This record gives sequence, structure tokens and C-alpha cells, in this order.
Amino acid sequence: MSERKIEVPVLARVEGEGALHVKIRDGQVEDLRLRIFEPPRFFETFLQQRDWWEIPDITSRICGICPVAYQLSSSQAIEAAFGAVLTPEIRALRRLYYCGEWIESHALHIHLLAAPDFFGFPDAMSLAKSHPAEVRRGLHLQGLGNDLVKMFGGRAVNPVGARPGGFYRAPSYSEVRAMLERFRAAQDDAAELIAWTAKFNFPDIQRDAPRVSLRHHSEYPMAQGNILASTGLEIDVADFEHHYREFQVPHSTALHAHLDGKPYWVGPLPRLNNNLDRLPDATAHLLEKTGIRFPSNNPFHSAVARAVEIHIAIEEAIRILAAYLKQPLPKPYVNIVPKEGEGAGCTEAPRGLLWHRYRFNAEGKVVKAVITPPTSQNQAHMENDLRQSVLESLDLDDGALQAHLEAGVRNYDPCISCSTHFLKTTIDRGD
Amino acid sequence: MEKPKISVHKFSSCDGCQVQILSLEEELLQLADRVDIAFFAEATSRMNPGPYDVSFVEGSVSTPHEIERIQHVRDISKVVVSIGACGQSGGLQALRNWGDLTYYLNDFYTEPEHIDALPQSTAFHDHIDVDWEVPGCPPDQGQLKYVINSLLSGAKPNLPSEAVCLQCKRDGNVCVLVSQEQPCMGPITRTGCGALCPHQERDCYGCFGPQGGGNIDALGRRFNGAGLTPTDVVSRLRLIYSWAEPFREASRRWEQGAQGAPLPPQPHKHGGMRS
Amino acid sequence: MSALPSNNPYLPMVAEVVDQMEEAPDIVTLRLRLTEPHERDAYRFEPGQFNMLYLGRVGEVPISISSDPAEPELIDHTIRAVGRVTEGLVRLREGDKVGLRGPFGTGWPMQKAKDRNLLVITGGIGCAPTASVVGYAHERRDQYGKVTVLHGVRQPRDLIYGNRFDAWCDAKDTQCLFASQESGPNWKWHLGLVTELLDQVEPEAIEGMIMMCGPEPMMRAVAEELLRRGRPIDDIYLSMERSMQCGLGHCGHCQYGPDFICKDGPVFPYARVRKLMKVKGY
Amino acid sequence: MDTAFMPKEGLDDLIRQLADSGYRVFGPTVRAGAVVFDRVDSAAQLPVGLASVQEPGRYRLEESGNRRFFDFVNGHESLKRFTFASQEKLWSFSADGTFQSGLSESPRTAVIGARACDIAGMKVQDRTFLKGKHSPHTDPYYADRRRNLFVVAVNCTVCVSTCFCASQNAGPMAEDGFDISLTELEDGFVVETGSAAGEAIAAKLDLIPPKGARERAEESIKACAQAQVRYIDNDGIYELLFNNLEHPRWDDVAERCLSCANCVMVCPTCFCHREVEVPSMDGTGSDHVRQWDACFTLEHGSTHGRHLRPEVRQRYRQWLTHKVGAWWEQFETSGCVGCGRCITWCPTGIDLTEEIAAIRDQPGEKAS
Ligand SMILES: Cc1cc2nc3c(=O)[nH]c(=O)nc-3n(C[C@H](O)[C@H](O)[C@H](O)COP(=O)(O)OP(=O)(O)OC[C@H]3O[C@@H](n4cnc5c(N)ncnc54)[C@H](O)[C@@H]3O)c2cc1C
Ligand code: SF4
Ligand code: SF4
Ligand code: SF4
Repeated sequence: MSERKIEVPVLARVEGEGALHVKIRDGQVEDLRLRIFEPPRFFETFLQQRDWWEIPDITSRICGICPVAYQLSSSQAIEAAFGAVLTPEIRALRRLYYCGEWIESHALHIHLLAAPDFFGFPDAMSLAKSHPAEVRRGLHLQGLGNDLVKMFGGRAVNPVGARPGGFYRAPSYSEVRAMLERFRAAQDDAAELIAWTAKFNFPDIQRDAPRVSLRHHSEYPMAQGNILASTGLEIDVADFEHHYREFQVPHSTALHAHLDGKPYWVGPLPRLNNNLDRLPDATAHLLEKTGIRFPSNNPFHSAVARAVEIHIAIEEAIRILAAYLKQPLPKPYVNIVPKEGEGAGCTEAPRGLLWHRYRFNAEGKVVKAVITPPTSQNQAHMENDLRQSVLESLDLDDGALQAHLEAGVRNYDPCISCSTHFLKTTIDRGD
Repeated sequence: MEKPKISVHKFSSCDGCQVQILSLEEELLQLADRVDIAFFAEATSRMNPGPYDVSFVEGSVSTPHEIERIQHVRDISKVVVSIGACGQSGGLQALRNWGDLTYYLNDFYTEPEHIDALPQSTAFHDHIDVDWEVPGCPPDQGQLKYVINSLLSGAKPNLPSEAVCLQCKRDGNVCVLVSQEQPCMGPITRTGCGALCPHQERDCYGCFGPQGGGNIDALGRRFNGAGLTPTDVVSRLRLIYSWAEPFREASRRWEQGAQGAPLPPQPHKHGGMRS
Repeated sequence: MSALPSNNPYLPMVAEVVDQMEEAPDIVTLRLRLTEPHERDAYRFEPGQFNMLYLGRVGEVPISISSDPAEPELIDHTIRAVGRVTEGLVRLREGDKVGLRGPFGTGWPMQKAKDRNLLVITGGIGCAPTASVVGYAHERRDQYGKVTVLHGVRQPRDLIYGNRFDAWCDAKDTQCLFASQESGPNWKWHLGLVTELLDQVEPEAIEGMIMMCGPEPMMRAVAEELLRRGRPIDDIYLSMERSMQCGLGHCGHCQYGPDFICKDGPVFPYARVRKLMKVKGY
Repeated sequence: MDTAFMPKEGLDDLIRQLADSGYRVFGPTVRAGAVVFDRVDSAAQLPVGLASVQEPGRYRLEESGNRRFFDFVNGHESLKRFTFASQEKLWSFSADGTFQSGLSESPRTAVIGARACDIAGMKVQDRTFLKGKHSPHTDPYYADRRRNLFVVAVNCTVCVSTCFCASQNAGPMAEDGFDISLTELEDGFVVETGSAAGEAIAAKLDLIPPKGARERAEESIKACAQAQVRYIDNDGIYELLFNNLEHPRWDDVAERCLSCANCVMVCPTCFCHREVEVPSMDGTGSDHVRQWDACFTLEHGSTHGRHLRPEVRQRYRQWLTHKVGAWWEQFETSGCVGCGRCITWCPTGIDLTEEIAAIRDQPGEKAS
């Protein structure tokens, strides 16, 4: 009888702090737990009694990595609750704002978190010694995304410009013109990035699970659309809770989420797979040139999906910036009139669906808040993936197996800090 | 000469402070050339257990285990720098300090008895001696760089404690309190962010904590004059730095009752006016 | 368009540390020499004036010149490490470079004091500005009368200017007296306030020109005591200290009533500052 | 040039001529509910038809009911930001121990809409920053900007409740210190020149004889002066304030003062600045930068690890006694030109004229 244990007490190069425990007995995975030891921060509870206009400033603090996603899902839910409808111009600006976060977050993930795995380095700083141009290109793209967010919010972490109904301030003509020039200049970099990631040395694995993302009638989805599963299910975001369920499974401390009774998969790869017919032409062409067949069920292809989405975001940003120059916006927000009610909002955070629901009293103060971040939705699927990876790689020694599993975790870019109620789980003190 | 060993440790937080370091772009590579990044889980798989020359700590202390961890970091670090609002004041999550933990646990968890949480979310300086604190939620990259550079030059980093208003005006922003009656916290909030909110034509909500020499009650009275109730004033003070002493104490005063006449007095009566 | 002015008083000159002398654990005298010959040749100063010293990548601070103006090529600064810049300055070694702007300010009334006794009163820990007075008089022994140095500290361990005081005490026609507010082992001098030392010196000493430097409450107490003893206010001078960023009378940090301490001082006749010194927080 | 008249449409031409002569042209524009100086390339960008309502701690733009460009009076910015930069690099230091001046020829800049009080404020700052009777050193950064500044003054024909330039002999009419001055009437502008550069630009404009316009202009300027309600009694003010440094009014104002330094920042004459170090991340050099500072910060008066002025009353007292008192001793003028900005832009509406008057009403009182 053989027994192996892989213990990764602190997962490196993931956002937030997590651990991985694997116990293998007689060639079977006896126990596999992706453990989150992020302490509870009770956001949903202390949102109660806060005013509606404070929510985006509060929820952006749930996660310093995708604050824009939090602001926008919150704002959408608030607008839904109060029946506010954005003008197309403001909606375009929001998409532009989101492009900034996608670029920044994806570039950070590709270069600082994932790429070192494919080249056998411990970190991007070491990778920069052998691949200086590629790492610098990545950091500059990250900077470009940050600067786009800064145009709206002053800084990339917890930016301050977004509000329910739109933005506090419309960007000035000169800011937008300068930004447009920089984005045009970055188009080639984004194209080269797709080609570079496509040549990474990917393990050949397949993971099957329903792919879930937003779906919009004409656009590549960011902050608009229905929720679509590759099973064929398509629902309004407000109906999500009827299909989605969180529950505990025996022998695992982590909470699992199912959609219609099954583990599912959110994030850049499912999103791309579900929306291949919504790519800008230039992006579609570049994707085809990679030679990788999409839809792909190889989670390692998430790196390519991120590069593709950077390209989409750059193309989209150029389109929106150019349109804005033709018609700058006098008033960057629609008025919000609070009333008693409830609303849900859902946007595509860089790492997947981010769903919020709030109930308000007549003064516009929060009565109840529910926040469902992408990482908790992926949890069940992620563990399945890792379990399968263990079985496929039993011949690896412990070090190599651990590295392989860690790289597997990184594919999902789990954002552990934002595990708001992903923590509605037991933290077993016995271990 | 051996490169100084630096480390970055996360406690209860959103990670934003670390992201501020990770988004230094080219300068991150320059930093990596000058120091040995010995431990920084979010950036590298190399995990040197210490000791370290300088440790940056992010987050607040909110579990019993975190008390042990921060004490350990202190033990193995020559210099400890706390970065961000959480580490300096308990952060946004210190909002729970104003309530009852059991309420939060029951509201939140199906099995609250299994959650290890302290009744309060507190600052590092409540548990260990902290050498330097960099304010902000998140801290400003310029200030972070200044502090890192200073420490690498063996110099004490002096960060200004003045109000946000000074930078607001250096940048030529219009005062949203005076021109639009927005309840801007700039006058009582510490500088460092670059007056981002007024630049976005909105009120500051105090994410750099209390300024060194402000007059919180007078601003509360000004908000009062602008139509905010004492309860609203309390709520302004209890957001990101609610547990920093000046905001904490002032919010208690405002909870207990009115703080004198609203400001500014209208209409004008005295002195240098020809009537 | 007219050309840009070549003369930029904000721009430091480069000076080299030619000697480094440790006076006490955290007090160091740096001997500096300007590296540019033409700047060196043009540089002149008076006792009581100060320079702005800049430490690369760290910052700039005002420091008095403690050496003798007869040798302007070598500029001494006695620096106590108290913070960001000074802690770095005292770590400098021979050959290191600093930025230097100056000299700035008005110095001690050495002309007016000619042929008279000098009563030098200092307080606190190490007072560089007065060192330049004593040194100046010692170098020109025939021009000045007796030099009396009274030095007050809060506690014995604050008396750290050891070597320099020893040299002064041994010098011709010089008397040094010390007072500490708190007692301590081996404290063999006066226990009490520096004002009380006035009873221990000969009357002629008190008749001299009075020059003071130290904490403001101490200087004020001494000056008022001297006035009570009938000394004319015009014979009392003191050196003031305030935060200074530019040294040029532009930055406003040392603004003091009608004066800028950097350009109208740092040495003032007591009459000029007497009234404001009484006001707390001015 | 003699006084001339420029019809309304001429303003566009003036902007164009300035731009064509190589100036960056700044003019009043609306942002966030107030008037600020920004780049303009046509008169359409100016706040036509807007007036400002200004009271202690309050600023609002409202429809003026006419089509005049300059009825807004002023915003929080004065000429100060054009001559004394709010932050600038003084020099940079490199690892090899050398210094590189941060001084570079500043761009030629024209500002349309400077008021008499703004020009007066600039002249007060000249006494600090330019070598002369009151200052031993020229600040070359200031001097350079000052030299490259072209001022199009606008004489005030309306004022707001916080204006008291007349009391400070600083307006509402600009006597000198401008290149071109305008006085706006319903149908156009009375134009005068004040420098050779101004003459050169005026020569390119379509100007006509003023007929009676000049007299009409003078009338309205005079009416504006008479409409001012606030004033400072400058008689013996230095002695008054310095004899009352422990007056209870300082405690009273400290109850209201936020110590936010807005008054200092908006004042056209306040010149305090601090120097800070910005070291480069590669570990080699650093920039030595200065930025506006204020006597309301704790750090402003910090020495030896202690705060010189820990109490708000001490900091307010430092500001006011210097501004309207000691300034006379140092610079032979008041440090206040009566623009009223510190009154309008003080978030709690502290009015220096009122504070001075309160002390004058009951001098000699001591705090208990
Ligand atoms: C005209 C003049 C002459 C001086 N001559 C000498 C001298 O000969 N030798 C000497 O050791 N010191 C002298 N000083 C004091 C010296 O300038 C300060 O100790 C120094 O500026 C502290 O700077 P720092 O960066 O080392 O300390 P910081 O880290 O800036 O501050 C350390 C402490 O010193 C205080 N401080 C900052 N600036 C000043 C200042 N200008 N004056 C006093 N305290 C300050 C701060 O408040 C802080 O508490 C003189 C000061 C003046 C104004
Ligand atoms: S907008 Fe806020 S920060 Fe800016 S000056 Fe006004 S009160 Fe101060
Ligand atoms: S203005 Fe205030 S709330 Fe806004 S970023 Fe700055 S400190 Fe934070
Ligand atoms: S003190 Fe006030 S009124 Fe006087 S010039 Fe300054 S800002 Fe204007």
C-alpha cells in the first residue's frame, strides 16, 4: 500500500493566499483540497445599512485585483433595483473602463503569474533576464491597462471615478486623444502576445465541464448580456440564483457551486469558447493563425485566451475612444432615484462571472447583499481538474507533480482575496 | 555587498497594496535588481523563510493565527513596514469592530462555530512595533517607491501628514465642497493619493486616514450645514479608516450628539463689512 | 527672448569631504572643500552663517559653518544626527561628495564685539553656531577680551561635546562653566539652571557681548535675567533655528514676525525677537 | 497706443493673434461648477453668460442674463499658477555627484482674464521672488515664467460679495502689470495696452476709436468698487495684530478652521513652498522637487522632533498675522490684495476681514 502527500502550504503566484493538500493512496486521490485561508471579511454583512452610492467604493475593496469588476457588477445591480437605464454613450464608456481592467489583469496574470511556469522560472523577474523584451512588452501592456483605468478612476487599484449610473467625471478630450494614440501604438504588441502565448509548451490535457459566461447579441461580452452555459442554458442574470447552488460535499472543506446540479467552469477560456463568433475580425484572424483549435477544453489554453482578450480589449478601446472624440459626453451619469426594491447585476471579471444582488429599503440603504465571485464558482471544477491531473501524472516525482498542480491552479487565476462568501464553509481546525 | 533581503506578507486584505507593487512595471524589474526578493508569495515561487532586512506587511490582524504570524514576521525582520489602510487601522473590515462579531458570523456562515475570527480587525501596531507605516487604500505608488528608496539609502522616510486639500489645489482642482456642497473629507484626510477624488469631481471619502492636524468636528459641522445629519457624519467617518483613533473618537462624539452650530454661519453679520 | 539666468541660487555646488572628525557618538564634524576651483576661490563666509548641505537622493538641510572664515577653502560643519538627512551626513567619509549652497544669513556681530569680553551661552546638546564664535575669538586673541562659555544641559549625559570643551577650557583667558538640571554620577559642575551660572562668573564677563544659542526657552530665560541685571538689550545676541528649505527667503518656513530667519538671521539682536519669543507657538 | 474699442467678435481674433504669435493661450473655462484657467482656442470656450455667486464657503455659477464673457469675476485660480508653479523640479542629481538644473525656457504663455487683484498679487510675489529691495535673490524659475507671461487683464465691472480689492488698493482697475487690458461693455471691449508686446498684438486687431466707451467703462469700474462690502482697516494693523497674539478670537476661529490650507493655496500672494526628494527606482539619481506648502500643516513648523505650532489657533494666527501684518514690515505692502478667494474657498467660510475686525473691536483681550 502506498501513500503520497503533496502539501503546498502557500500557493505562490496566485492572488490572495491559498493552500493545496493532496493525499494519494494506492493510485487513487483520497483527498484533494484547495484550501482558502483568507480570513472572513464580512463584506456582505457590513454593506447592510450603507447608502446605495457608497457601494462601489466598498465592494471595490473586496478585491484589489479586479476592483472595476466589483464596481460595475454592483452598479448594475443598483441600477436594476432602481430602474435606472444607462445611455448608450455611458454604456460605451463603461465598456472602455472595463477594457482597462481586462488588459491590466490579464497582462499581469500572463507575465507575472503564469509565464514563468512555461519557462521553468520561479518568477517574472527571473524570466525577464532570459526574455527581457517579452516581459517588458507584457509590463507595458499591463501599464497601458492601468492607465486606462486611471483615466476614469485616478488609480488602478480601488479607482474612484465610477458611480452607479455612470461616472463622476467625463474624461477630457485631450486625455482621450492621448489615450487613443497609445492604444493604437499597442496593437502590434497585443498581436505578438497572442502568437507568443500560443507557442507555450502546453501539457496536452482535456477538461470537460459546462462553460459558463455572459452572452451578448452582438458584442464580445463584458458587462452586458445573458448568462449562457455550453449546455444550451441561457438565462437572464436575475434568474441566476434559480439555477445556481452552493453546497458542501463530504471530505472537502471547500464549498462547491453547481449550475443546474453540475460543476461548471467560468473565466477567459469558457468565455472565449462561448463567444468565438463575437470576436473583432482582427482578433479572429490572429486566433486562427495560432493553429490552436477553439473551442478548447485544455485549461492551459487560458493563457492564450487571456492574450486574445487583451487584443479584443485593445480593439474595443480604440473603437470607443475614437467615437468619444467625435462626440464627447457632457454628463457622464444618469440620475439615480432610490426606491425600495431588489436588483441583480453580473459582469465578466477578468477571471469570470461576478454576480451581485442587493435589496434596498425606500431610502436606498442596503437591506441585504449577495455577492458571488468567480473563484467560488470555479471551485468544484477546479478541484475536479486537479484530481484528474494527479491521476494523469502519477509518474511524476513529488516536486514535479506539485509544480504541475500549481500551474494547473494558476490557469483559473483564482482570486482568493475576493472569496467573499466562498468562505461560507468550514475551516477545519483539526488539520 | 549582499543585496538586502526583502519580503512581502499578506494578512486580512484585498491584495491591492501588493498589486500596487506588482504594477510598478519597469520599476519592478529595477527593484528586483537592487534587492533580493526573498519572500513575496504573489510574485515568486521562491520562498526564503528569512530572516529579512525589510518586510512589508499588508492587511489587518483579524484571526488568532494572524497574531502569531505578525509576531513571527517581526521576529525575523530588521525593519517592518506596514503598507495600507488595513495594516494601519484595521481597514474597511474594521467596520465589524462597531458591531458584534456573533451577529456577523451568524449572518454569514452556516456553521459559524468553525470560523476563527477575532472580535476586532486591528492594525499591526496594536500587536507589534512597526517601523514605518505607508497610508492609503491602496497606498500611492509614488509614496511606496519613496519609502523603498529611502530605506535602501538608509534614510528615514518622512511622509507628509497634511490634508488632501493641498494637493487638490496644487493640481488645480475645483473644490467640490465649496462649488457643489459634496461632503468632501479632503480637509481631514491625509495627503498621498494625489487628490484623486476631487480630480474626478467627487468628494474624498477618506481612504488615506486622518490628516495630522485636522479639525474633524468643524468639518462635521460643515457637513451638517450642507444638510447631512449627525448620523450621516458618523457614517462618513466610519468607512475605510473607521478604527483610526481620530475618526473613531470623532465618530463616537457625533454619535452622542450635536457638535455645535452648523458651518458656515449664514448670514454674515460681523466686522469687516460695510453695512 | 532673454536668456536664462546663469546664476541659480537653488542649484548646489559640489563639495568633497576632506576630513571627518567624530566629536561624540552621533556628532561629527565634516570638513568640506568645494570641488570647482572658481567656486572655491569665490567662497567667503562669516561666523554664524550657515550652508544648505545636500545628501544625494536623501535631502537638504541647513547647517552652521563652524570653521574659521580666514580659511574659506575648508568649511567645517558640526552635525548632530537627528533625522533623515543628518543621519546620512554623519556617515560620510573622506572623498564622499555632498551638495552645498551658501553661505546664507547674517552672522555674529564680531565687529561690534571687538575689544570686549565675550559671554557665550549655549544650551541643549552641542551648539555649533556658538562654536564658531569661540573659535573666531581664539584665533584672534588680541582683538577680544576674556571669553566665558556657559553651557547648560538637561541631564549629564547631554554634555557630549567633550573634546571641544576641553580645548576651550584650556585656552588662554577662557572660562567654561557647566550646569545640569538633573544630577548624575560624576557630575562635578553646577546642578541647576544655566541662568544660575551667572552668579559664578566674574562681573566683567557679564559686561561683555553676549551671544547665545540653544533652546528658545533657555535663551529667553538667560536674556531676561541679564536684563534684570541691568545689561543693555543691545548687547544681547542669539541665534535662532527654524525649519528651512531654501535658505533664500523664499520658502517661508522660517518666517518669524517681520523676519525670515534664514536671511534676516539666524543671528538676531535680542531686541528684535524679544516680544515674539514670549509667544507660545510662534 | 491710445485707448481703443474692440467689438465683441474681436475676442476670437485676439485669441487667434496670440496663438499665431507663439503663445499658449489660457482663458477662463468652466469645470466642475466653477471657472478655471484652461487652454482655449476660441472665445466660445469662455464662460459667456455666466456669473458667479460667491459667499463665505460657497461658489456657484449662475446665468447672468446677458451675453458677457467676464461677469464670472474669478475662480479659485489666480495668475500664481502661471508664474509660481505648484510643483516643479528644481534640479536632478546623478550618481556621479553632479547636478543638472531643472530650469528650461518656459513656454510663452498668454492668460486672458487676469483681474486687477491677480496682477496686484503677482506684483506682491515679485517682491519675494525677484531680487531687489525686499529680496536678496532672484528665483530663476519664477523669473523665467514671469518673463514669458503675456497678461490680458480684464477690469472688473461687477464684483461678488467676497471682493474687497478697493480696500487693498488692488483694483478693480488694473493700472499696470498687464500687456493688454480689456473692460467689457455690452457691445464690446475698451482696450488699452501696457507693454511693447501688448502694442504688437493690439496692432494686429481690428480696433476702432472708443468714442464714449472709455467713460462708460470707467463708470462701471467705479460702480464695481463702490459695490464692495468687505474691507480691511489697514491702519496700524501690524501693531494691532502683534499686540493681540493671545486674543481669544484666535481660539474662536480655531473652532471653525479645518487647517486644510485651502486659503493659502488659493491666495495669489502666498509663496511658501517645500522641497522634496524623488529618488529614482534604479538607485542612481533623484529629482529635487518643490511644491506649494502652507503654514497650516504640522510639518511646516516642525523642528527637533516637535511641532512648533501644534494647535490650530497657532497656525491660523501665523497665517493671518503674516499675511496682513508682518508683510507690511517685510515687503512694504499688505500680503492681501482683497481678491476674496480665501473667503469663498474656505470650506467653513472663515472670513479674514471679519476675524481682523473682531480683534480690532476688542483689542487687548487675553485668552482666559
Ligand atoms: C540656521 C540653522 C543652522 C543649523 N546648524 C546646525 C548645525 O550646525 N549642526 C546641526 O547638527 N544642526 C544644525 N541645524 C539643525 C539642522 O538643520 C536639523 O537638525 C536638520 O535639518 C534635521 O534634518 P534631518 O533631515 O536630519 O532630520 P529630519 O528627519 O528632517 O527631522 C528630524 C527632526 O529634526 C527636525 N528638523 C527638521 N528640519 C529642521 C531644522 N531646519 N531645524 C531644526 N530641526 C529640524 C524635524 O522636525 C525632525 O523632528 C541648523 C538649523 C538651522 C535652521
Ligand atoms: S475638493 Fe475636497 S480636497 Fe479639494 S480643496 Fe475641496 S475640500 Fe479640499
Ligand atoms: S481623495 Fe480621499 S478617498 Fe479619494 S483617493 Fe484620495 S484619500 Fe482616497
Ligand atoms: S488673503 Fe485672501 S483675500 Fe487676501 S489676497 Fe489672499 S486669498 Fe485674496
